[in-house]
Amino acid sequence: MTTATTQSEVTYLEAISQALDEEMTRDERVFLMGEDIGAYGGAFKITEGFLQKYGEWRVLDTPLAESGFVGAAIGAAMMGLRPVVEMQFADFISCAFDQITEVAAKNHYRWGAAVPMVIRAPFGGGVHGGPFHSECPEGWFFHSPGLKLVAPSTPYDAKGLLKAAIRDPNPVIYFEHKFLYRRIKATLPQEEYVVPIGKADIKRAGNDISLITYGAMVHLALEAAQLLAKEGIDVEVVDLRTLVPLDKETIYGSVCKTSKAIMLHEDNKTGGIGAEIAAQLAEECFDCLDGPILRIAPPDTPVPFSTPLEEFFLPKASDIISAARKLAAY
Amino acid sequence: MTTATTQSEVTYLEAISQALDEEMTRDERVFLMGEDIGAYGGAFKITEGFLQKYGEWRVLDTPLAESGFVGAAIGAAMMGLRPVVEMQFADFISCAFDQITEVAAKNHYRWGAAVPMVIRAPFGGGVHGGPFHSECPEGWFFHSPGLKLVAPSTPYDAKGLLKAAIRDPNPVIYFEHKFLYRRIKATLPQEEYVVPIGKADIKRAGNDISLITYGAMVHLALEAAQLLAKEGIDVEVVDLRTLVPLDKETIYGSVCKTSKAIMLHEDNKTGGIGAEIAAQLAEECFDCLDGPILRIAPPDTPVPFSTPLEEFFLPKASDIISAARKLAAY
Amino acid sequence: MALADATKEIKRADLLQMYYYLRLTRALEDRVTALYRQGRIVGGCYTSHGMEAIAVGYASALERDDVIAPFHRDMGAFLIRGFTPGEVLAQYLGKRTGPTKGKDGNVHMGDLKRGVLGFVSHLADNLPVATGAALAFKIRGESRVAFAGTGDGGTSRGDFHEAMNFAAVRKLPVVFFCNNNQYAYSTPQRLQMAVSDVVERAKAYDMPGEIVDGNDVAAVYLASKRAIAQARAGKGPAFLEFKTMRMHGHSEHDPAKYVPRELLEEWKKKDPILKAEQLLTQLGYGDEASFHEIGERAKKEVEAGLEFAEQSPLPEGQEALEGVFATEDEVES
Amino acid sequence: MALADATKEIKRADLLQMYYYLRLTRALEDRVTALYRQGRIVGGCYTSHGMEAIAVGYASALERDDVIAPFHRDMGAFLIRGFTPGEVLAQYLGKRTGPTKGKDGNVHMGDLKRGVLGFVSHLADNLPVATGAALAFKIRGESRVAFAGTGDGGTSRGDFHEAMNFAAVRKLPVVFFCNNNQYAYSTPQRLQMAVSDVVERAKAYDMPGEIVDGNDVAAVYLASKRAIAQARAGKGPAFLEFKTMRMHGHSEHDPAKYVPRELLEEWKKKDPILKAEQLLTQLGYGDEASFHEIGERAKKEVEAGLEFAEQSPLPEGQEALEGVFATEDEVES
Ligand SMILES: Cc1ncc(C[n+]2csc(CCOP(=O)(O)OP(=O)(O)O)c2C)c(N)n1
Ligand SMILES: Cc1ncc(C[n+]2csc(CCOP(=O)(O)OP(=O)(O)O)c2C)c(N)n1
Ligand SMILES: [Mg+2]
Ligand SMILES: [Mg+2]
Repeated sequence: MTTATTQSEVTYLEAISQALDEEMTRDERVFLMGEDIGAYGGAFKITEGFLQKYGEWRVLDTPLAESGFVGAAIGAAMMGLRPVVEMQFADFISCAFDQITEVAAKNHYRWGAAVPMVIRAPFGGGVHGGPFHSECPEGWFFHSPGLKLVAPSTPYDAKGLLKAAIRDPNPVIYFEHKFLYRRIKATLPQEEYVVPIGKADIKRAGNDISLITYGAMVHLALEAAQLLAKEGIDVEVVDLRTLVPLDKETIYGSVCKTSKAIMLHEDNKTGGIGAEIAAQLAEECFDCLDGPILRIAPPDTPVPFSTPLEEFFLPKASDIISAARKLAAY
Repeated sequence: MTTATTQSEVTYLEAISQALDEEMTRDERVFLMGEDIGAYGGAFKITEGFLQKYGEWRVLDTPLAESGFVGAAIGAAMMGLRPVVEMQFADFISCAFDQITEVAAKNHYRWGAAVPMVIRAPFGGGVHGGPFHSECPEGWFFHSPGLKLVAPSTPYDAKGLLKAAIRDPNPVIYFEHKFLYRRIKATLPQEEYVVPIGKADIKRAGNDISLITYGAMVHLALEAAQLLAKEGIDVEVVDLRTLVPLDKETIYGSVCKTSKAIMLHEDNKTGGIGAEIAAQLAEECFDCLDGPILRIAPPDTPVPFSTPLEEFFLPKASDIISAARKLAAY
Repeated sequence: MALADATKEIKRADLLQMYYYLRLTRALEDRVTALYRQGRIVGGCYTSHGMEAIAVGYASALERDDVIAPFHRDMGAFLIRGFTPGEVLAQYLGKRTGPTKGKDGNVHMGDLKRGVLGFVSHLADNLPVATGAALAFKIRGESRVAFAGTGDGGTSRGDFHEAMNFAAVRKLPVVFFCNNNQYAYSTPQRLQMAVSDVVERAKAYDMPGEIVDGNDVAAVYLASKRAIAQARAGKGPAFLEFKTMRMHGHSEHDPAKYVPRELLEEWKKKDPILKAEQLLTQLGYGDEASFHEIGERAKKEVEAGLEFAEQSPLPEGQEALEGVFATEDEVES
Repeated sequence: MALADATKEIKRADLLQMYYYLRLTRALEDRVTALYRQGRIVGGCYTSHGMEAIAVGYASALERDDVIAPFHRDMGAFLIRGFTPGEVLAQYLGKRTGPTKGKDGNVHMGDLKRGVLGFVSHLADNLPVATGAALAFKIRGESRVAFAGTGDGGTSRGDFHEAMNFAAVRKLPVVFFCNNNQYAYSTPQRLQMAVSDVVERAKAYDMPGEIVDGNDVAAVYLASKRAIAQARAGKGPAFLEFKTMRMHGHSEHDPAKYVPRELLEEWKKKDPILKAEQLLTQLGYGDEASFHEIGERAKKEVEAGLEFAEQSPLPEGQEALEGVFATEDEVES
């Protein structure tokens, strides 16, 4: 990014709002749909004020019916509009699963109809939401050809990736982490920018171990990396940013440099994205590897509600530290 | 299995019928639900004659509404019945996705209610079904804690695993491969037997390479193994049979013996079950490995219809042979 | 008036008990709200304030063996089914003594032994499930009924349609209700559906439907009794629309500025506790003093419950790993 | 008779064209069936035999700019939209010249340029999608209409409900139809729904509904015209129930023994081609000779199409990899 005259700091949440606002202003085909996004401004207030600014046909409160309104977004997208659909919580995306995987994902392959739309999915735990307000559903869609998936970890990426998602000619699921909404801030460039889909970002360079992650876990990774640095273990933090298509070049490049890899995510361990990357490394970078590929992820359970349970469930800096020590000693 | 007086050969399809019939006779709590399973006997005729034998309240034709009847099965299961639900094609399971992953899978964890039910899902390609009648949806459910998954490859396993699934106190998805229905036959023991959930089966012992697979691909694996044997490459074919919970003991045991592993499946490659097993091996058996872990699976596209496209899409014996040669030479 | 007459058919003890549960619900949820404002409850916090008559009325109309799939504003139904204020508060506080042992929060409770299907956030998901419970009753020839509800918002979901349709086709013993409080979060009914009464939706299934004053516990009770009797007699499912108004925000964090103040003023006068008191007074079943006494009793129970909940232990972290799968011995096989 | 009067309003040329499309549909699907029996078509094979009037009638009532989401027995609509018999046969034979280039089979075709949303197996999935197309028209202030249907079976799915509801709430320019052929695969209507007419389902959305003789192409055309005009005028969605009968098995492999023979006998007399001929004769628009001539023309077109399809190449294996994602240049950005 070119340096720019800067504005005041914005939160991750505000960055998302800005992206929506800018894209709606830039392109009148862009419109929003979802539950309570109009007068109320959305459960998390991301679209506060949008109804007044853009009117009820571009900020459309829907009935409580995820399959119905995702389907409607698909139809509108095929007619040339650029719908951005909000799931009130990512957890409710299961209700629209069929429309996403069978219709949106397959239309172009089957009969050549592009479906340029975005589904915003506020996901993740650490907010005492329990089993139905903390889910990480990306693993399901990761395994559904025809969808692009992004999951930003910073305000900068949040804004730039959402703009890219809206401009993409394909269905994109945009996983925004609820835990980060008001917890992180950054100063964003004043001029327009886009973060291209498909490019990972090295959030911390390091030589000893590649720690590959995305979403809120990036911050945990950076925290752990700092602590590990004091012990002389130099961790490289790879923020995937885009989950589909994976940026193999950056991932493989990092691992071939460090020879050691840890996958970290908040989605359940079995069948998570970490499994795929580990499998790719074991297949395509085997000769670079100097130790086992470790994975840090929650156990295979729903996300429990009570604080001690959720704390146990979520990855911790100490998990990363012990994995890194083990691998460093390998 | 103890040897037994044998009956005549039965197909994979008949084995499934037998299991249903025996369990319905054994336990009056077992009942069936699905589209066209009554008078018509099911799209594949698995329940032919069942309506006459068990009546319309144990062989229940449902309205065309997968979410509704899967939900109803969950409710009936919690009340103490043992529903076995038929998806007409596994592809339509996407319509019931929410009920399966959010209700059936999580009830016991959340509030202690057991949901003993089975969903039969006729899956897989090679039958010219195209994108909506050939899907392998197991990858989605593999990543959903709270569900057990089985996928038999032989008539023997088909019968024994279905009986085990019906008796299991949890929701079990039973993936039956359409391609195998009438293509394979075996003589089954006359006395009752059950194939326990959670046990893989070595379908061919070998010392050089572990070929880990399930479903219809087991037969392709055996075919390739036979050809490879002629070249002096001795392949061990591990039939997972149960996908959740994975039989790590058998898998790791095989790979630690051969030091080389190939994953083979018909589900899309990225994020498939092969990825998880490869990741586990790369994490927990790294020191046993003498070469990269290879994966053979279809590309990340829907299942195409036209014969040359579907042939290109599906794994072939030649894919296995070249992977095995590569690995053997490693 | 027909209703006034009919309420005479309700036993005095039953009516007084319903009044008690109205007060207990109110006292308990007021306590929950207070705890929430003190920051002592984490996560969501949905109450039935001003809508208590619905759950109290229908749960009182059911038999012990019947099964309910309560809605997220049906605290009274949990209480009538035997969930104690202590258990409920333990649930809210994430304690091991709550019905979910800390695995889930707030109204996401259930217990098969007490005939309560655990609430699932995904609205309307439990309607097919309750339909399946009714199917089990029908298959086994039992004379039990399932009673299941959702909000006006929830009726827009496909699972509502699929459940209603299946129940109607198979004439299953299930009563569906909609708790029509005019809003789904911020969404007013006119953006939720084109019909002016939710009960119109029942026509698509040839299902008998009735509009009921949801703030009148006696009306809810009597209408539920009728629908339950019909279902139990094998005449198939029925649908009840309980008209009411959500008097707080969607959840405690929501100031609900989108609701016109006048609407709230109007409905405040129809408060279900007030209405019940008017009825009881009219029937000569109670007076100011007895109402006060019952209210105090309810509050005391809640305070005792809070003590229990506070003294209860939190779960240990590794309990997170327990219970993903049921074991053989939990169900007869 | 009102209908007979009304049919006089249909232009002679239009009626004759509909007749031609009835014959073309019949000829094409008979050819497909024959190929299937010869084992030359793999996969499913669903025809509209005896139901051709529905797709021909409604597709004729639409304007070029309108969009349709056809049902799996709507071959006539594809033809009217400009899909040639050759393309359709290429699709059935998995050829590269079919509308999906071999990626998908049989009636799973679509083409945005010709305003046809590709059929999705999962029944009713395309109803929300068509609703979204109508939403786009409404947002842009275009005077276009979407026309989307499903079978009697498909109306049981949640997506039917969610689409109907959303369209009604927002008064979107979409016409929904149900092709009620009395069976869903083997499932008779009484096991599918509790209402005796599918049109009853529209009441849940305060949507106007009409029952139409689905075997009478003029009736289908006129009812469609009315509903389309209402939708185009901004008065919101409408629902049409086309009563008809599935005259073959669900797919060619199904002997449909579950259908009473008498029912088929009865409906055979109502064959849409026969009915159209009676009408044309009555109106003096045609006679035996001209019907024969049109039939022969249709058959010839089909034979020419088959030649095209047979000579067309199959796709190459690696084309399986193409098209998972759209590229920037396919859509303006
Ligand atoms: C499928 C689904 N989508 C979204 C939500 C988020 N949500 C929780 S409650 C609610 C509004 C519910 O409205 P209504 O059904 O009328 O019940 P009320 O809260 O008014 O009693 C919404 C949108 C949900 N729980 N489930
Ligand atoms: C969601 C879904 N479930 C099951 C099927 C399998 N299936 C294909 S057609 C059909 C029957 C359709 O009946 P109807 O809607 O009445 O249409 P018809 O074939 O009678 O014209 C079924 C069950 C499907 N296509 N989609
Ligand atoms: Mg409401
Ligand atoms: Mg039909």
